[in-house]
Amino acid sequence: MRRVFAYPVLWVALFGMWLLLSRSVAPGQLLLAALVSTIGCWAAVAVEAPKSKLRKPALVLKLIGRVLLDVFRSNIAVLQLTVGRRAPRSAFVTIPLELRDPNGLAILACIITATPGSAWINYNARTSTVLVHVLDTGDGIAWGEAVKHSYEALLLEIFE
Amino acid sequence: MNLNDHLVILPILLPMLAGIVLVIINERHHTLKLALNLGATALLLVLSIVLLSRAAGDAGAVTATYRLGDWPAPFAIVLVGDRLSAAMVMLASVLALAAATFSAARWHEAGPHFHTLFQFLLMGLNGAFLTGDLFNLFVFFEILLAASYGLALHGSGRARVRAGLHYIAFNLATSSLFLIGVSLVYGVAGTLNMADLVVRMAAVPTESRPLLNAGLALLGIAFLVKAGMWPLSFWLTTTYAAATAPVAAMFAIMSKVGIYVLLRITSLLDGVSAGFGYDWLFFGGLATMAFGTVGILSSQELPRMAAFSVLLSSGTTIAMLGYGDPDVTAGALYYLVASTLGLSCLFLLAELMERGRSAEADIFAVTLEAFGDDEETEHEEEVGIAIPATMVVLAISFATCAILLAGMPPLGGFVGKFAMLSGMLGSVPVADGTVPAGTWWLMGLLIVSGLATMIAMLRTGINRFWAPTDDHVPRVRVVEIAPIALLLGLSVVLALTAGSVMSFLQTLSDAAYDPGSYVQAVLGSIAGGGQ
Amino acid sequence: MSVFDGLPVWIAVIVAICLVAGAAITFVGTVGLARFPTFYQRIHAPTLGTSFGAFFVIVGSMVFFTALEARPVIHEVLILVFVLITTPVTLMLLARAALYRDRAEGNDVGADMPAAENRSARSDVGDTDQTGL
Amino acid sequence: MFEHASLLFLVLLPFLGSIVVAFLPTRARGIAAAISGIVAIALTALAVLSYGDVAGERVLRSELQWLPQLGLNVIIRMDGLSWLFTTMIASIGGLVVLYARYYMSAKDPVPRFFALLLAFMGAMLGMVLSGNLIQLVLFWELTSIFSFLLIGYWHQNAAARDGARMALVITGTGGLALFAGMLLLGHMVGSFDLDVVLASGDIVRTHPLYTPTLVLILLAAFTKSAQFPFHFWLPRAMAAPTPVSAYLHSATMVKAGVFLLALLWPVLAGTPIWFWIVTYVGLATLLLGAYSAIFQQDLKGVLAYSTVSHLGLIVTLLGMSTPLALVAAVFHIANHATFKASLFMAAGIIDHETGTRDIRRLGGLARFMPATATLAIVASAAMAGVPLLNGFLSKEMFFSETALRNPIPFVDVSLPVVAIIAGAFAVTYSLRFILKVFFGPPSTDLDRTPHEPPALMRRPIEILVLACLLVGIIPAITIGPFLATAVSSVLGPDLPYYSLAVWHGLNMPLLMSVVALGGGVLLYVLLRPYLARGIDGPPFIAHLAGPRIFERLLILLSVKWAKSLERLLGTRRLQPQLAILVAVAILAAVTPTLAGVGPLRFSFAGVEPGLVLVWIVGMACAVGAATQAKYHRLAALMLMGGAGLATSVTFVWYSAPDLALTQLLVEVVTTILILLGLRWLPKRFEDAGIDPLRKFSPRRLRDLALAIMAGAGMALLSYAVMTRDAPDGIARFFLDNAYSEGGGRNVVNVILVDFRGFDTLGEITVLGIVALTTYALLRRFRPAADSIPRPEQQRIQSEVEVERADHEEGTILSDFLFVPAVIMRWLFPAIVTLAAFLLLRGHDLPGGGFIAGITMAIGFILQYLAGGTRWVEDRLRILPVYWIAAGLLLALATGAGAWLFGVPFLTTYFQYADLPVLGRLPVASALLFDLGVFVLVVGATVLILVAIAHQSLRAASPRAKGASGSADASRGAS
Amino acid sequence: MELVLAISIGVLAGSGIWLLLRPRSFQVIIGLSLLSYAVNLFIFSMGGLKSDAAPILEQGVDVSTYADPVPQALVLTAIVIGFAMTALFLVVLLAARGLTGTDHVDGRER
Amino acid sequence: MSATILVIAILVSQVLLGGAMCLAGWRLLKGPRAQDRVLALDSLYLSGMLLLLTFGIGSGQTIYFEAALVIGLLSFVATAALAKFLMRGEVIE
Ligand code: NA
Ligand code: NA
Repeated sequence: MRRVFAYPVLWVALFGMWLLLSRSVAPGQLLLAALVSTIGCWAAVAVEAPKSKLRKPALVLKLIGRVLLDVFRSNIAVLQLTVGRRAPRSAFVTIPLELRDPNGLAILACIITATPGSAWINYNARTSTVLVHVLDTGDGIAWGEAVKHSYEALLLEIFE
Repeated sequence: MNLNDHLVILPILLPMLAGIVLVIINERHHTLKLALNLGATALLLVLSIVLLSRAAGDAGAVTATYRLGDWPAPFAIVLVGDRLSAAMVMLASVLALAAATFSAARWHEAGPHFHTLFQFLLMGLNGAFLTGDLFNLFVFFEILLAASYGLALHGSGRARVRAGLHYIAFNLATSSLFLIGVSLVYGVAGTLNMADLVVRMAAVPTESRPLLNAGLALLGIAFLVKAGMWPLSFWLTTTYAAATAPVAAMFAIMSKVGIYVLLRITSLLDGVSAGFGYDWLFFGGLATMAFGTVGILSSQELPRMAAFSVLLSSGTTIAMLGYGDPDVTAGALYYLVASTLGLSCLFLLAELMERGRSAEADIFAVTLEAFGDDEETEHEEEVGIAIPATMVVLAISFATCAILLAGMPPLGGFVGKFAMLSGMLGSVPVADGTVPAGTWWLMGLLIVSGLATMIAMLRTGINRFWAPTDDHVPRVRVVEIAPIALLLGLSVVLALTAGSVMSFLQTLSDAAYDPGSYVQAVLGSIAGGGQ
Repeated sequence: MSVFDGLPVWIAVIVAICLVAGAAITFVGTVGLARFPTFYQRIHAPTLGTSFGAFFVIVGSMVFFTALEARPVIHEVLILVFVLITTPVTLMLLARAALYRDRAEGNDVGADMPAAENRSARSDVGDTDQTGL
Repeated sequence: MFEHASLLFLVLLPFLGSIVVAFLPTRARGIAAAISGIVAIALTALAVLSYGDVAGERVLRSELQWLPQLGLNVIIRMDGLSWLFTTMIASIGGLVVLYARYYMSAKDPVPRFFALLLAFMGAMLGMVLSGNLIQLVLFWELTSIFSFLLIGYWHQNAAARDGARMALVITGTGGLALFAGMLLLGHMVGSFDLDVVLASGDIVRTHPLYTPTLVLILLAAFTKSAQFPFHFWLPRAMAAPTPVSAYLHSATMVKAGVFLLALLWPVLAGTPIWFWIVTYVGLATLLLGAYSAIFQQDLKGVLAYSTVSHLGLIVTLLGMSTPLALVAAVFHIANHATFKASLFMAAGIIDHETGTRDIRRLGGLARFMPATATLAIVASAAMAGVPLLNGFLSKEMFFSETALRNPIPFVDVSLPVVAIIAGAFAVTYSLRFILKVFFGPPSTDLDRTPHEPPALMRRPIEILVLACLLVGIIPAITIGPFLATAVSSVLGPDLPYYSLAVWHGLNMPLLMSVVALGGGVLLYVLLRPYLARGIDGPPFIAHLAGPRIFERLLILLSVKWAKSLERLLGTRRLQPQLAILVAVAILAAVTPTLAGVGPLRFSFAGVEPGLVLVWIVGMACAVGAATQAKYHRLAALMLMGGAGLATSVTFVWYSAPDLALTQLLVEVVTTILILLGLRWLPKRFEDAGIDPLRKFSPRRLRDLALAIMAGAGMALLSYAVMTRDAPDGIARFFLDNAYSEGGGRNVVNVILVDFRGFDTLGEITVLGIVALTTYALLRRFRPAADSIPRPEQQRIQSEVEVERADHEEGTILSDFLFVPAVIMRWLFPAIVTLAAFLLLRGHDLPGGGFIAGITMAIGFILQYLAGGTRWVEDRLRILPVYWIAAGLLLALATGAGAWLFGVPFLTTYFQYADLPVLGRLPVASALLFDLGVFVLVVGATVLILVAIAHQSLRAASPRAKGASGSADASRGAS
Repeated sequence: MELVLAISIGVLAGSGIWLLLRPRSFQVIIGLSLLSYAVNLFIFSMGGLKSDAAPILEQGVDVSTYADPVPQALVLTAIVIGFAMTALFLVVLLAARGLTGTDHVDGRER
Repeated sequence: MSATILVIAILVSQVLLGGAMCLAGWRLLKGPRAQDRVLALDSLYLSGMLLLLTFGIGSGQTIYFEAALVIGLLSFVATAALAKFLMRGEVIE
């Protein structure tokens, strides 16, 4: 049982997912949701989903806000690039990272890739560097610095 | 409600259950699996005998129906156990018992899940025989095909896999035709139930009739592919010839499923279809007979010859269905039963006969190589204690088979041909000398094909049994001879009791072409369940 | 169309804007997919759709159904979450694979090093695939 | 009663005897012969005893029901003619048995010989005693079969095998023709009963089917009785042991044909066509046989051709259609049997004693075996038609018939002339036979000194020769009454006047006999120099050797033409087969719709621009896939996915959310599946130098045409159905009852798990079967040599790993998957949750067991993708085979559970349950069924995918042929 | 819209059949898949096209307005069986490729 | 009024998304390289999913949601498998 409750956040997430899916908070559905979430957690145990300790969960909201803002900005930038005449100046950028937590890295990868204009290409575990492709370096952002400051720091705070 | 009320569905569920149980048992327990397979097949035979005797027993209501899910027909699926389907189920279980017994000597160990696939094949066959619903028929066709794919590939090896590829590709394409046909029928007539189709077909507006006919024609193609009609049958010979003996022996009935369905549908719709498709069946059957004849003559290897004999048997029966005449059909059914027993037997015999031969020894070596280094076939055990006078037994069996298939007297092939021919002639007024040209062709082909079979079998028989060679006497086990003896014995019994068998088949055929009782039984009472 | 008539106009306007905006952003994203000259540039284009394209359409949907059924209908958010989680996986795997393929074909696009992309870009354009698959 | 029993016994006894003898030990020559002899004696006695019953035109009948509804009953029927034959068959049979006892070597498996002989005797008796046309055919063919086995008795001899085969092919063919002929005859008469048929001659002869019937029956009679041009099998059959020749090829089997002609004489004879065919075929045979006999070097060859010739004589007589000719024919049948059987036996003795049958090597044997010589000389004289012997009498009758004036000049001349010439030839070959074998200088190169055979071996010859003499000298007493009985059974009460006497005065026939005798002697003298040269075979026509022509024809027809026809009419290649299938399907769909499919209303009403755009993509993808699949498989695979997506969107658009879900999920799994397979396919590069014209090869054009026609056809059919009013079909019932009776709002799902749950049960069975089959097949999987090495990418990446200091084995892969794997693992619980949701809601909303099962399976596959096979199977025990069994069992058990409530299989149980906290909940057994579906689908899908995936492990393992691989797939574990 | 769907069915079927008649086993498997899309849509079309009428019952709605559920159920079965058969065919083509060394459907290069 | 606005908006967005699918389809056909096609397929799925959502709004029913959800959650499995195949020549090692 302990193993099953090793993933409390996951349990809550799955519980929410079930309720969203079933579009109901009837008692029966709550019970089912609990049951299914437990099974889901057991599945996570089976595939050894990496565990992390959330030190400062509150910071997650801050992270989300920052991501939304960034995504919004990059959307506009990329839209302009797409319809505009200017040829983008793309580049591969290698960024050294201090973040080691797999989940933190996964979140970082998702953020970078989900943000239009940048894509996480590969993580080198030996050198702890990540290769990022940047669509346009024209706006002068030093990509490595940006990532380190805006996300990695936050994630380090949250996870380690 | 007791088990008796569920009799009609048991021939489907029993093999299914046996198949499932066999999945669970580990491959290491060969003997247990074999015993289960044999037991289930024997039980099926008993069931089919009960089913047949009940169908034969009720003089008036020959049609037992089973409404699945207790839903009224024609909306849900209904099973129909009348004489025709009961007879086919019994034929299938007889062949199955023989094939399963034969496999006990060696073949059942040639790969995993043989017994499971075998039982599922029976499930598919019986389902196809018993169902009264077109789409359900598709499903059972797919079950029997899926199992047959597995069985055709059983034992693996280059020839089988290559043939299997063709077999599967061709039949997958055919399944598409089946689906198109069924859906067209549904789209135009609004039903899937065969009995209901009889009723609704009359109500289909004239302008939609061509579409319905197109659907039926496409369905027909799908069945004719299974039946092996030329030119849709080239896959059949390769596949059947490449299959292992017990599997090929089972396949002998597979082509008959197509014929059964054709008969079922043409006879049901006889009254409302205005003879649609009969000419195609007739000429297709003739062409198939011709091709089968040519193929039998040109075959070198016995299994291939046996496969062409399947075509011949199918072609003959298909052509007879083109008459749409109960008397001819009764004869054709007799011939179908007799020739199926013979074909099945020939496939089994072919393996035993080729066994002692050096050429086959090579092939077998290849097969062994293909078996590879897997643990379960590692021990190439002694095939068995050679029974004395093996060759004599084989020769007598082979001769009996040859006589049966060539339609030479006194066995069932002869009786069947006689029954068909006299049925054909019976439809011509005696005083009138104008026998239709098609009938002449058919008579001629019947005789020529019999001759060709005789010549080819003679060639083979003389080669195998008379010509002095350095081939050693094959080691044959009793479990391999027993099923052959069973099948041949049955064919002898069939010939001896031709009178009662024919009168049974005659009433069966008459009933088939008078679908009233069928439709009444399926659609008549809304009360669900059993009878 | 009776279902729509009960909705307040302002809701309809919000929904309409969301839908058209989301669709337009997605469309522009695929324009980029079609237009950008190199593969590595093209991988950025679909993210427009997976980010704000999807976001707007899903928000539009949530607003619409919430108004329609007069209760919170937010299950569509699951789609957004999953799209945001899964899209990067494909893109990462794909970009990395492309890098290796370029490398293997002698376009030294930096295995682990940022390198002049132009060279790979050249090889990208007009190069038909000859993988033998 | 005795009558019935004895008739039945006549037919059954030989078969019973045969079975008994067959089971005797191989060396039991004496016992076998004794039993056979007893059988023959018993039969003869029975026959003799029945004479009283058949004399005076009485007919004995015994009937057994066999196939009464088709007029096929076993009728044993004996009249005068069949009595004569029965007696002949039984008595000569007895003599042959006695003879064979001494003839056969102790080394031969003699019981088999006697068993076959007795069986043949039974078949022969069955034939002559048949009272039913079809029964006659049956025994007729049996005689062919047993004669085949007897001729091939010494099967180690190529000549015996060939002779046997030729005999069976020709007589068997005749038998099949007889079958057809008898069917037609029975059809004309309306009965197969011989007595009815015999009484219906007038109907038959005037029936339009008379000619084909006659031709078919004659074909049978001519083949069996070795008539030209089918005569050549008989000399070839001489490879049989001599007792067989003596019995089958002189006395019995070859007489079957003439028996048939005599039997059906009242029905068929008398028409011009009968006259012309039968008479002249007989005449040709008579002449040809006699001519050929002169030049044979084999003793038995002479006798065989002589037999052919005598059979020709009998057939000629039957053809003439006069009552007297019939009498002569029947008389000659009996006479020929006696003298020819004895001659064969004599030849056998010579062969036995000298070790050769070659006339060139024989001579002066009268000195060594005077008794045998005497017997042979007498018999030969009978054969030649020397007075005071039986042969003379019947030949005389023949001459007198041919000498009758005929209004047709050709007939008037040809009959007597040919008769005399053939008579002369008979004298020549008889003379040559006697003089060459028994007189002249004794042969020197024989293996041993010949001497008389055992007395008992000679006894049968003596008896037969005695019969020749007795009949020849006092015919009226010895054969007269029996002949009358036989003939009257054919001709009825009004027998023509004929006199059986040796001397009829000086008349035309006598003159003809004298001319024939004299001419024969003269011819022999003239031919001596030629004959002395020892050339085998007749001059002028030797190159027309029947056997060779037959063999060539047989090979040509049955092998060469058959082979090329098979190649022409069939194919073993897949593409033509599929092309034919498509063409036939087009034909099948087009032919009925030529009548028109009603009004097609073309309209663009209701066009949805979004969906149109989707289908522009979809169609482009489909065509793209079609063009790319050869050289760009991945592209084709993805394009196929595009087409699939368009299909799914359409399903959504037109109200089929379940279909869309299923299609999408299956799409994903199929893509992965095919990707797994791509690993094992050979690389294929587009050849830049390919001839552009090949793109327009006729085959491609044909395929293109077929594809376009088929596509257009399907489009038209679907359009035609879509644009007309839907029939008032069964759908309404489901919509009406799904909720109230089935307890579900999702009608499609209720149909699947309830109304048509049986389909679903079958469908999951298919899935299970396929999974097991793939598993079984992949256990034997051997990758092609060129696909055994690891993929190129992996090799290059490994090289890099080896080269670079910061890398070690697997680094690139682990880096590649580092982040994706984390995400894929976290997604697993989410997918499990989604699967559970789709399963549980299926009855009311889109979803259900299949959809949930595939979802779950994708979840599993994702883990394999992320972690690799080993990693997953170290952590998850999936056991897909057991999932399959469990799923099927659950579905089956749910269905059968209905039996407990006394309702049919798959009747669902449905009720709302009121539970304390949870409120009112639907409880449907259909859900349990759906759970079975779910479990099976997970098991089957995972098994299929994993079984393929395991092949990589097998290939990668050091022993490339290792079988460990997919064996784990079923265990899915450890 | 019926016309567009009919044309689409035709194009899918035509492409599928074209591939079905090609010599490489991979072409055949893609062809069979395309053909099965066409067939599924064909079956589906037999019930007629109704938008916004998914046969998921709601109270107070006239049942005659729903789309015909029967073809949908048939298509579902057909999809499942089609999937199974695709899998089987794939495995057999792999086995044939392994045993014969070629991916030609006849097991030998022409 | 609401109806008009929505109908037009839905139509416009459907055309836009259909257009997006066409563009993605064009890339899918043209390539030139396998990775381009995978990318295009991913885009195609996404646009298709959004199209389904707009259709769902048009129908006023939530029953089409699952189809979109399944694309959102599971379609990536196919594209990820394709990507891995490109990288390693094998989907499952
Ligand atoms: Na991005
Ligand atoms: Na995605």
